[in-house]
Amino acid sequence: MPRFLITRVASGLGVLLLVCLFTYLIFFALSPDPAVQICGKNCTPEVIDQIRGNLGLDQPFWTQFFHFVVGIFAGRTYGEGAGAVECAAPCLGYSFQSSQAVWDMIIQRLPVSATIAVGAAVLWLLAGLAGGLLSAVKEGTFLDRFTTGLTLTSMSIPNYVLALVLQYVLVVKLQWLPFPQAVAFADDPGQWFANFVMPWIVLAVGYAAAYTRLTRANVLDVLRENYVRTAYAKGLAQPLVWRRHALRPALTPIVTIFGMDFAGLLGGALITETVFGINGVGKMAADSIARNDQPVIMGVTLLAGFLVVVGNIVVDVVYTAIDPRVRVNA
Amino acid sequence: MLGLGYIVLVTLVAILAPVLTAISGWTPYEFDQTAIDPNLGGMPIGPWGGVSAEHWFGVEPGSGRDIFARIVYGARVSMSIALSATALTTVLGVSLGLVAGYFGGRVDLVISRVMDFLMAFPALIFMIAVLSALPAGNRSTLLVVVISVFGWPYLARIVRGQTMSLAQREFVEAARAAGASGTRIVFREILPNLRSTIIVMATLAVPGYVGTEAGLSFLGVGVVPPEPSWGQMIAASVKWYAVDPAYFVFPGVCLFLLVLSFTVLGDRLRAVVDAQEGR
Amino acid sequence: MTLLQVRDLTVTFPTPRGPLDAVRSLDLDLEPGGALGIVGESGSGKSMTSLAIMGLQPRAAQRTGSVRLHDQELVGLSEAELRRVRGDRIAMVFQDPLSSLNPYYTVGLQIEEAYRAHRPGTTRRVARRVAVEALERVHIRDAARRVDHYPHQFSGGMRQRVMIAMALSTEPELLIADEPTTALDVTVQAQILDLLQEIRRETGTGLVLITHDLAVVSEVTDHIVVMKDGVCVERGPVEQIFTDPRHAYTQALLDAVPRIDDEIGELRAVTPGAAGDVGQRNEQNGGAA
Amino acid sequence: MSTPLLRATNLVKEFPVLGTGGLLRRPDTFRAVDDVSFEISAGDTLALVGESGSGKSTTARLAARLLDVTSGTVELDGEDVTRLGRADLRRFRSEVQVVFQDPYSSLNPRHTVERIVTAPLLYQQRSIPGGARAFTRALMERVGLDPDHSEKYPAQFSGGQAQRIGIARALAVGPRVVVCDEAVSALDVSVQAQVINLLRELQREEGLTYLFIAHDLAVVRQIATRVAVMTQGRIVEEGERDAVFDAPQHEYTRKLLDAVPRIRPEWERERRRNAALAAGATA
Repeated sequence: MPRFLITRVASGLGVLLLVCLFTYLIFFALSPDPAVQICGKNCTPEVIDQIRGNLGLDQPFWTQFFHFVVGIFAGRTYGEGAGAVECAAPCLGYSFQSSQAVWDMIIQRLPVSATIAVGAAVLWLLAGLAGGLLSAVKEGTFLDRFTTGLTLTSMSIPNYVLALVLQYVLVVKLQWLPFPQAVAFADDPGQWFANFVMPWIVLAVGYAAAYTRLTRANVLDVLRENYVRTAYAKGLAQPLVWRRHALRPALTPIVTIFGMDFAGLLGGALITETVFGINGVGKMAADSIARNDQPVIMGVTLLAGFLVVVGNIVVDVVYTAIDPRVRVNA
Repeated sequence: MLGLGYIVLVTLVAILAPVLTAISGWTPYEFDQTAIDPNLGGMPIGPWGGVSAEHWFGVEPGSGRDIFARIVYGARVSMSIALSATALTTVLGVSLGLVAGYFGGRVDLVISRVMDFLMAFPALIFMIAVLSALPAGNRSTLLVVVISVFGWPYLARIVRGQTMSLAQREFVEAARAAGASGTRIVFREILPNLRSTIIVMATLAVPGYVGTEAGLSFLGVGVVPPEPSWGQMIAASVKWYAVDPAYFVFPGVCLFLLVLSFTVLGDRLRAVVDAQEGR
Repeated sequence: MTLLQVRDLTVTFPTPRGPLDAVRSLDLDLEPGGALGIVGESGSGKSMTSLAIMGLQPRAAQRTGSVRLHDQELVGLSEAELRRVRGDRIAMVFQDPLSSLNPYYTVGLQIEEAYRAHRPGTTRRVARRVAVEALERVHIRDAARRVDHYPHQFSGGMRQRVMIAMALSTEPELLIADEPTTALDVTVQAQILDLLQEIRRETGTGLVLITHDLAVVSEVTDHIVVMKDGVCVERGPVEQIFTDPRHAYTQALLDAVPRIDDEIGELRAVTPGAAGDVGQRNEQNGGAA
Repeated sequence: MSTPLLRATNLVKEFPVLGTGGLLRRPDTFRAVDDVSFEISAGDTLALVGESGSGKSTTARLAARLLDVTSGTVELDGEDVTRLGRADLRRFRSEVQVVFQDPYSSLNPRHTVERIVTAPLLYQQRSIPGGARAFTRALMERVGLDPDHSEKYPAQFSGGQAQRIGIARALAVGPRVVVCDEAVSALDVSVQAQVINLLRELQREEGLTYLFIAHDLAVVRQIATRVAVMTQGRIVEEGERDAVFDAPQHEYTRKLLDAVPRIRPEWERERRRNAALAAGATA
C-alpha cells in the first residue's frame, strides 16, 4: 500500500473518532437522562439505577466513551450475570425505543437509502454531464442561456418544496403515480420504479444543476488550454479533439466531487425520505431525533461520517489512477 | 434586475412588517374563526385558501391565522437569520482562510484538519440533533451559530487557496522586503485582492442559508411556533396540501423566489468579476 | 516557385471601441527549404500571424487576404480541407512545451495521433514505430522506452524535442516555430536551434521562426520580417537587415539589443516616436492585442 | 583593504522535498544553495549568472533576508544580519531593497502607485518626508514616470513603466544595496534598454550597490562590474566582468558563453559604419 494511502486512512480514522467524540459529547451534555426515558411511566428509582448500571450510564464520560469505541471494533457486553446481553462487533448499542440493535436497524434500511442514492446519482450524472457539454458546445447561444437559467432555477428550489409540488401534481391531481409505499423490486418492478422515481428526481435536480454548471465551466476552461490548440494544429478533427483532449481533463475533477456527493447521500437523504415517508436511514434518523433515541442517532451520524471518509479515500485512489501526473509522483 | 428588485422588496417587507400588518389589519398570531369552516375540519372559506379583501393571502386552515401577516413576519426571520449567518461565516471563513493560506505550516495543518472534520461531519443530522436537544429559547441565535459553524469551511477553503496563490506573487515578497509583518501583509496586501471573491461568495451563501433555515424550520427544529417562518409554514401545509394547495403555494413561492433572486444576483456578480479580472 | 506566399493577410478583432487589426496587410514569401524569421516585440502580431496562416486564429477574429502553400490557396478552404493541411503539410511548434502537450496522454500517443490523423488505416504498431523513430530523430535517448512516458516526466528542453518530433512525424513541407526557445535555458536553446538547423538541412523543410530575439533570427534564418503593431515595417535578407536597416524602428531595435561581445556604452533605447507613422494607427486604438 | 559593503560567507540553503517525510520521518532535503560566498564593494555591481535551477534567485533571497539561511552568514557593513531580530531587521530593510522580475506580479494590483511606493516607509514606521503626494511625485520623476499618474493602478501602466514603479518603491527608503532579481528579463528589448540605462544612471548618481541576478549574459555584460557564474547551487567562477567574458576559466562558463546567440560582429561593425555614413549624409 503506498504511503499516501496509509496517511489518508489514518487521518480518516482520526476524523471519525472526532465525529464520534463530538456527537457523544453533545448527547452526554444535552440529552435528558435516557434511563428515565427507557423506564417509562411506572418507574421506580431502583429500576432506573439498574438500567443505568446495565447501560454503563453510571460511569464517567470517558469510560463510557471508551466502551462505546471498543464496542464498535470488538463488541461489548451489557449488564452482568444471567441478564447480560452480548452485542457483537460492530456494536453500536441498542435503540432506547425498540430495543433493536442499532447496527441491525441500519443494515435493514441501508438498501433503501442506497437505492435512492444510486438512482438519483445516475439521473444527475446523465443530466448534468449532458447539460454541461451541450451548454459548452453551444456557448453563448440561446440554448446555453436557457440551460444556465434552468440550472439557476433548479438550484433554488428547496427539495422539500419540489417534493411536495411533485407529489401534488403527479399523485394528487394527475394520479399518474401512486402514493409511495415500500415494494420490493422482485415483487413488482413497475410499482417499485413508480415509488422511487419521485425521490430520485427530487434529489437529482439540485445536483444535476450544479454538475451542469461545473461541466460547462471545466470544458470551456480546458478548451482554452494550449494542448487543445496543439491538437487542432495537428489536424485532428473537432470531435476527436473534444473527445480525447477536452473531455478527459474536464471530467477528471468531477470524479472527485461526485465521489463526495454520492458518499454523502448514501448515508440517507433525510428530508426526501421524510417527505415521501420512505423507510430509509434518513427517515430513521429523523424519527430517532424526534424520539430522542440517542444510540440510533449516534449510529447514523457515525455511518454518515464513515461513508464520507471512505468516499474521500476512494476518490483519492481513483484520482491517482486517472491523472498520470499524480500517479507517477505518488 | 428583477431578482434585485425582489430582494429589495423582501428586505423592505421584513423591515416594515409591523407597519404592513397594521395596514392589512391582522397580526400573525390572531385567530379568525369566521374565516374557516368548522364543518369542513377548519378549511378556509372561499376560493384560494380564503383569499379575500380581509385576508390578502387567505388564512391558515384549522386556525384561521392571516397568511399575509405570517409571510411578512416570516420574511423577517428568513432575512435576519440568513444575513447574520452570512456575516458570521464570512468573518470566520475569511480570517481563518487567510491565516491558514498565508502562514501555512502547523497553523494551516490545524485549520485544514478542522475544516476536513466539519465537512466530513453529517452536518444536517447533527444540526437537527443539537437544535432539538437544546432548549427552545432564543432559537434564532442558535440557528445562526449552528449554521455558521458548519458553513465557514466552504468559504475558508476558497480563501485559503487564493491566499496561497497570492502569497506566491512577488508583491507579497516585495512587502516583506519592505519590512511588513505577517499581519500587515495578510490584511493590507492580500485582503484587498480577495474583495471580489468575498463579495461573490457571500452573495451566493445567502440563498444557501435562507434554504437551510427554512429546511430546519420545515423539519421542526428551526424557529419555534407561534413565531412564523416560511419553512415552518410549508411543513404545516403538508397535512393540507391535497385540499388546500394555496396554503402551500404562498410560502413556497416566496421562499423559492428569494433563493432564486440571491442565486441569480451572485451568478451575475461572479460573471462581472470574472470579466473584470480577465478570466 | 514559392513554398509559402502570404498576401495582404489581415486579422481583425471586434472590440468595444471598434475593430482592431492584430495583423494588417502582411505579405510573406518563403522558398522551399528556406528559413524566414518574423521578429517583433510583444503585441506586434507575430504570433497571431502564425495562427492565421494555419487558420487557427480565435473564433472572434476575422481573417482576410491570401495564404498560398505551393499552389493551394488556404484562405476560404473548408474546415475538413484545412485539416488535411494542418499537421501534415504545415506543422507547428509552440512556445511553452509543457502546456502544449496534453498531460493525460503519453508522448507516444500524442505523436501517433498526429501521424494517424493524416495516414488513415495506419495500424497502431506502425504508428508507434513512427513515434519512436521521430523521437530518435530529435536525439532523445532510449526512445523505445521514453515513448511511453508522460510529458511531465521530461525536462523542458526534452519536451520541446517531443513537440518537434511530433511536428516532423508527418514530414511536413513547412514548420512554423513560434518562440520555440523562449521558455528554455540558453544552453538548451542552443541545442534546439541546432536541431532545427539540422532538420532543415536534412529534410529540406521550410521554416518560419517567430521570435522576439534578434540574435536568434540572425543565426538561424535567411530572410527577416520585422513587425510592429501588426504591420511589417521592414523585410529583407538577413545580412541586409543587420548591416543596413532602413526603417527607424529596426535601427532602434538593433541599437537596443544588449551585446555580449561589445564595448560598453549607453544602450540606445527605442524612443516612442522611432517607429514613425507605422505605430500610430494602433496607438489610437489603445495598442495591439 | 576596507570591508566590502555586502558579504556572504558559506551560504547554504536546503528545502524539504515535497511528498517526502511523514509523521515520524524527516523529509528529504534538496540543497538549492551549496556553500556560496561572495563580496560586493560599495558602488559595484555583482552579477550572479546561471540557468534555471542554479540557485541564483535563492541566493538573492538569502542576501536580502527574504529567506532564512540553513547555514552561513550575510554581513552588511561587517554586521551579521542572518539572525537579526524584528527591530534590527527593519533597519536592514531600509538598507537593502529588492527589484523583482515580473513588474505586474510584484506590484499589488489593488494599490495605487502612491500607496505602493510609500508602503515601505509605512511598514518601517517612518514618516514620509514632505507628505505622501509630494514624496511620490518626486520619486516618480526620478525614475522617469509622469508624476501626475500617482493615483493610477499598476494595470494602467506598460511593462516598462511598471518596472519603474518597482524601482521607485525600492528607492523609497533610500537603500544602499539593491538586489535586482531578473529585473529586466521580462521586458521587451526596447524597454529593457531603457530600464538598464535607468539602473546605471541611478548607480552613477547615488552610488548604489547592485546584486544583479540574471540569466541573460548579454545584459550582464552591460551592467556588471563583477560576475559570478552559478550552477547546481555553487559558484564555479567569479571575477572581473571582462576577465570572465573574455577569458573564462571554468568549463561551464565557456559552455554558457558559447551557447549565447550572437549577431555576427562583422555585421554589427558594418551597420555602425552605415549608420555613421547616413548620419553624416544628413548632417
